Amino acid sequence: MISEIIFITGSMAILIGAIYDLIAAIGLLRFPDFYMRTHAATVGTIGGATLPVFGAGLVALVYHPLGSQRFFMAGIAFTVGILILVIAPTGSHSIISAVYFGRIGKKPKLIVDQLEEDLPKRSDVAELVREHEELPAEEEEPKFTFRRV
Amino acid sequence: MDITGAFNAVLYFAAVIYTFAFVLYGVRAIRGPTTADIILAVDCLSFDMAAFMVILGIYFKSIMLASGAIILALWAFMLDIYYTKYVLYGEVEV
Amino acid sequence: MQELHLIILAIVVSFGFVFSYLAMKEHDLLKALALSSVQSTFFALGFYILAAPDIVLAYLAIAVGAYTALVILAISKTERYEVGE
Amino acid sequence: MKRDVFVAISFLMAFLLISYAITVKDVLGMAENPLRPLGGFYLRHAFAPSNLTSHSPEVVTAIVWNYRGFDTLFETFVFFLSIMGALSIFRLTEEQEKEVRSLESREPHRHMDLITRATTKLVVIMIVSISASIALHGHLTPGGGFQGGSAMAVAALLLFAAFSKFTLERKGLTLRHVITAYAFGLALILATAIAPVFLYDGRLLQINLLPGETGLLNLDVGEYIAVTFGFLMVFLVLGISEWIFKVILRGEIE
Repeated sequence: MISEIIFITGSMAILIGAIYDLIAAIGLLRFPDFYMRTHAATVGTIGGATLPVFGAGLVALVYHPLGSQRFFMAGIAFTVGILILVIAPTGSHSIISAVYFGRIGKKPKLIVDQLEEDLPKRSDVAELVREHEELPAEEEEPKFTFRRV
Repeated sequence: MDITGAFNAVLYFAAVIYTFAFVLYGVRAIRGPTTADIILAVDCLSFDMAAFMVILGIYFKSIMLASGAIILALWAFMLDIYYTKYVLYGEVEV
Repeated sequence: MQELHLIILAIVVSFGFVFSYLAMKEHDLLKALALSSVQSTFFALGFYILAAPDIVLAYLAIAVGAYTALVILAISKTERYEVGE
Repeated sequence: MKRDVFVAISFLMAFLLISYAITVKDVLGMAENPLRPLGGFYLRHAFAPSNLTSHSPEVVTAIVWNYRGFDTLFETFVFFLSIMGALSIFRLTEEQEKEVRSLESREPHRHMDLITRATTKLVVIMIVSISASIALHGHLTPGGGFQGGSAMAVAALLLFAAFSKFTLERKGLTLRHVITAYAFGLALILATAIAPVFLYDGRLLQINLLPGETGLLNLDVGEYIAVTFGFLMVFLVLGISEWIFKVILRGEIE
């Protein structure tokens, strides 16, 4: 009984994830500019990849033809899901920052762009990032070393 | 309940939709006006392929096949980081 | 069910073929690199359907990981646009 | 442009025609005997109870290291030669190395932003554990030394991009240490290859004489270390900035 409920939940997650993926693909194809396409891409990665992977893990837990290997399979599925959940937003963040600060492509018409008002020009971005983070000083003793060369 | 038959039906439906989505992502990667669009398409493509690989691994009943999915999910991250580092900072490794 | 695998394989490999041709004809090297990474992702799924997990592991690490990094490193040290003709 | 499209479409059509003929129409006659005699030999002897075995249920690793061991050994040395070529092109004398170090100390550290760095720390730990599982478990599941080593090299590349080269060098990952580790990996491979000759009166690379799975495990670990640190060495050498190299090579010291 409980295994059937788990199986149906997992299958529903896979199906819904596939539909999410199709929606994201259509959005990625049809949206006019880059920032809107990133909106579709986040739907594609979280709804279209993480959800079906977790669903596949649930299915693998109760899928009897796999035999005793099914826990290994479920472990792989949950690992992939957590990895995508961590990695995909970071990747989107870094690529959008590259497009915004590097001024790639054409920008949509905005009424007010507060990020641009606050931040300096493209050539100063590296400078700015460096200033905001506290770097260890040059003469600081290394924390971990095998041997001084 | 026939668990294998039910899963095969689910897989058939999911595989058709996933393949169609891969084709659409590929079309965006061909048409993409800037490099960032292509890399965004690669991102979506590789994450969805990792998910598809896990589902296919259950269908093939082989745990050996599914370990490629972890690698594929990890590597797409690297392309993003290198592109950002090149565009914003010029030098990649320094 | 067997036919579905063959159809997916055919679609994936033809897309990989198209992208390798586009990457060859491109003059912006960074764009060519991105197109080539699309091609290697498609080929990875092809190898997967052909049931060769060893090749998937090695091919992904080399073609999506190390190759991309090396070429971006080389581009950052030389020129981004290919000139000539 | 129009000619390009024609060329592309004709290539694609030829490709699809060939694959249709081979898979569906079965021109080469592959469907009648799916398992060729050589494949049958490998499958039967990879985990046989008596002699002629490599003690590995993973047939690919058995083929790579036992039945085609010389092939893989010489591939490792081709890799060694290419790395030595890169090192000899970019070699510097001791005075030049001092100059490079003094010039690099003035260069800014280009860290990426906080979100990327935090995620990279997390991801690198995962990549290290996954690559270790691929390499050390390579004689039981798909994978092996080369796959694990290239995965590990990618982890180092992520660190190079998100932090900088100088951060890693300050933590102790200098060129000298990396070369030492690479030499250790190569020595492990050579020792495992030569050991049957002296210990068991066998031939070179006859690793099934060694007890249990020791031979395959040693070769995998050696390849893992060698590939990881070989890639790392090349990236450490290539990571020196362009203008520093120009200053050193032209002799223009400010």
